[in-house]
Amino acid sequence: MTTATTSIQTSATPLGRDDLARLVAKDIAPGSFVNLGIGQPTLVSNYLTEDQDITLHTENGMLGMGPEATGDDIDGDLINAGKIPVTELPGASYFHHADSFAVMRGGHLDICVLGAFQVSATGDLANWHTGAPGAIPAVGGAMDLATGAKDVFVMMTLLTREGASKIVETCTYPLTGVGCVTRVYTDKAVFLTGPEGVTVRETFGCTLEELQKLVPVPLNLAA
Amino acid sequence: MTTATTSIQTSATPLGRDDLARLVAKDIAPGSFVNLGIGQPTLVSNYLTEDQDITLHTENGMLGMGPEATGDDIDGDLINAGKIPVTELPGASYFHHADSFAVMRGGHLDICVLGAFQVSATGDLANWHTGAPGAIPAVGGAMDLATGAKDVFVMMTLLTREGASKIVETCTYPLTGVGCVTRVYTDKAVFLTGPEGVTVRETFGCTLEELQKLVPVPLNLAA
Amino acid sequence: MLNFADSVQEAVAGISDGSTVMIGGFGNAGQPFELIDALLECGATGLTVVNNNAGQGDQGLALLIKEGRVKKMICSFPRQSDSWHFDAKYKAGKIELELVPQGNLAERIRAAGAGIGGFFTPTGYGTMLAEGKETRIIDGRGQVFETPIHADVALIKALKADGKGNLVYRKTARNFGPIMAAAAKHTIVQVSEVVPVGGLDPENIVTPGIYVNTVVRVAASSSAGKVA
Amino acid sequence: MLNFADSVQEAVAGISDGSTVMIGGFGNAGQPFELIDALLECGATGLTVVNNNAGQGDQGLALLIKEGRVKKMICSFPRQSDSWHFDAKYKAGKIELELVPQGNLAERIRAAGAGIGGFFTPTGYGTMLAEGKETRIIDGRGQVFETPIHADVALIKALKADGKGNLVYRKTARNFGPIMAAAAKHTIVQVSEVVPVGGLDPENIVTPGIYVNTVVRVAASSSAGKVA
Repeated sequence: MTTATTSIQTSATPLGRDDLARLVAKDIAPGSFVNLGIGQPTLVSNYLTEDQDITLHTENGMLGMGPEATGDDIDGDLINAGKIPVTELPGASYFHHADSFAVMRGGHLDICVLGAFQVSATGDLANWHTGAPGAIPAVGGAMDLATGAKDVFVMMTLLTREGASKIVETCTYPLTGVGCVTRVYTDKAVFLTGPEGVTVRETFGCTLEELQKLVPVPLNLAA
Repeated sequence: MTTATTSIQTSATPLGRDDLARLVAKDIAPGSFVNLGIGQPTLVSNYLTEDQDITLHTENGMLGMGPEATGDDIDGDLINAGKIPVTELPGASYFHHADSFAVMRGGHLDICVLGAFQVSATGDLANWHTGAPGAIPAVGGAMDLATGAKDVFVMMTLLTREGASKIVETCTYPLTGVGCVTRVYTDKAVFLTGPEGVTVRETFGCTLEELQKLVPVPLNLAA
Repeated sequence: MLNFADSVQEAVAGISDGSTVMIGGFGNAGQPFELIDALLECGATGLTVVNNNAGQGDQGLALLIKEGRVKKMICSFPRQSDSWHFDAKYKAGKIELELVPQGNLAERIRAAGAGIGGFFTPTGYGTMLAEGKETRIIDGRGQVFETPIHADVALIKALKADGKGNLVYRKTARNFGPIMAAAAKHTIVQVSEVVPVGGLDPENIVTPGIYVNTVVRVAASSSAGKVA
Repeated sequence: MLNFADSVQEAVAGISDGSTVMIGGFGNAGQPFELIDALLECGATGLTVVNNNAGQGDQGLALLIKEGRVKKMICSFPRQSDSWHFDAKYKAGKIELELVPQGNLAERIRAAGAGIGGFFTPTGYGTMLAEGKETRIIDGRGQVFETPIHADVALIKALKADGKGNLVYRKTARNFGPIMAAAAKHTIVQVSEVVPVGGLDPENIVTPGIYVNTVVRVAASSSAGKVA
């Protein structure tokens, strides 16, 4: 087990946000159709290569979204789900909101990448609402993405600022979706989640034993 | 009552198919969106005037359908629901089948005109299947039209070849829709149907009394 | 019957108190600012508004909310960095909120236009947004029953209309326009340009004129290109 | 992954016995004749076919039925003046028929592509086509519960594809193509022309390439313009 633990370590230090984004980008199969959530997941687009031929979907009605627009390319009619001006790549297409959500809800997206507050051992996702009294709830397309994409990747730091694991036995925050997350990319490790619980694919700057001390659910080792 | 009966008579003889089509056309309000069923209802298009500015819908994916195509205008990609080549009028639009049926099913068509085997006193329609043993059933868009249009007009002869009334207390043929027909145009009279039963709007070549003898449901007289 | 209004004021004049009003747009893209301003001006109140958001900054829908004209918001994402007018009303208990996952919002609007009585969807299953709703397991997946959202009026923005009310849109400003046009009893559209009948290619029309009741031209410069 | 096949034979080679195959077209418009001929040639049998009709004359789907490859038809209008091959099989009890009102057929196909688990519709309520189905009264109207129709494969015809598999159609030949492309696991499209990426206006694309798996060019003259 100790040997195996060492063998899955791919980095001597925890990964920064950009390194993590680079790793997620590398893991996306060529030709995939992908939706990148608002915030940290958006960084992934910086590391997708032309060879990968990835098509980005934005839920406000477009496939073939290009990079963020700058200068004269800024067009108020061409924005992403985060309401940031973007560009159009050759081969793009526009459609209305019901058609756009059908792309997600119908199971046509290969991958969506989302941020999270918590992910449970069986892949439940909590990423839309703290549930705090007085907080104004806002869900957007999070539940549709979580439920609709073939694979749901989460990107987050493993620990909260207070040092608590965001991978949990059962989510204490309100759920976004049940059993939907297939993979969790964190600064300290990549986890696979599903009905059989949590499997560690690789660790960054820690051993499996050290990781297990941080995470309150049993960790399996990837075969 | 006799006086009233006489007063609603608008023609000394029963109406032929073309006269009936002309009458239906005249009753369609300007600016209406209309679907004309296969067969006799198609004749109505011959009598719509340019002033009426009627937009015809065909359920295989078009608004703004023009007259039947002839000669060089025949195009295999431009047909109506009866699979007959038609033409396109300025301002036409094309859409896929789900969008096309949403036009009907969503209640956006002002009028559809259909043929019928039978119409019940409360507007039930039977027009798709004789129910005869061994008959191959085929429904097409009849049920969607019957259920979706704001007004469903039926065009038919009042009597079968055997002399039986097609306006009946209860349909004996399999139903197309329940309580959907609002108006029935026949060679002998125009009837209004609905929850309150059958009202005669006008008669052709017969008195209300003569008509009542042919039709096995109580006939009211239009106010 | 289709009508071409001479002004946004004329276009919205028939909107009455207590109406359910759908407003197109996602962020500022496709937001019919001039129609919303006219709605504010016309004084209609007690409105239920359907929009993806709940107003941003000090313009459009945010002002309608500020002025107390909106009784209820049906939306997916009310909380934004600049949604202060909604935030204040909500915290004061002066506005009702029906929070709907964005895909359910779109599909429920589409269902209204397409005559669907209700549908089952996996979105939201097992979450607090499905509480109190009918659920069933279909093909092994938990699903929630959702109902259509109908409206009295839709205010939307398109790029061009032809003389028959057929519409085309521009880029991601298309968003909710086509489905709201079909879901409302009366659809009012502001466009940058009106072209003659025959001026739009029948293959490329996004919203057929059957869904459009009132068209009003608004000079493009006044609203296109606004970025939040 | 999108693939461009060199022949219709190559395009359909992966279709296996027992598949559910959607075939586009309404009458002859939009009917992918060459793909159907290749399906006949490839020998796949025990098929469930979804099409509006059940074959006409001695071509296309009618031949598949004649050759006994079709176990079941899901369609709205099987009986036509020239549907003799279907008629014969049906009367001999050699083909199963699921008769679906055309709008329910379209909406059920659309539901499959859009991830809807089922929906209520007034169409068919109170008729023999609703027998055995769940019903409920919604807003005072009787409605029937209908379920999505998924398929393993869709064979459709479009006018043009670009290098990303984006499609545009021609006139009423569009019909079932866009919704079938979204409802099938694997969509095979015959087009008259393939244009480079960027050769189609993003505003006018009807079927985005995400719904397309295999594109094959078939010279237009061989099928366009056929009239029943």
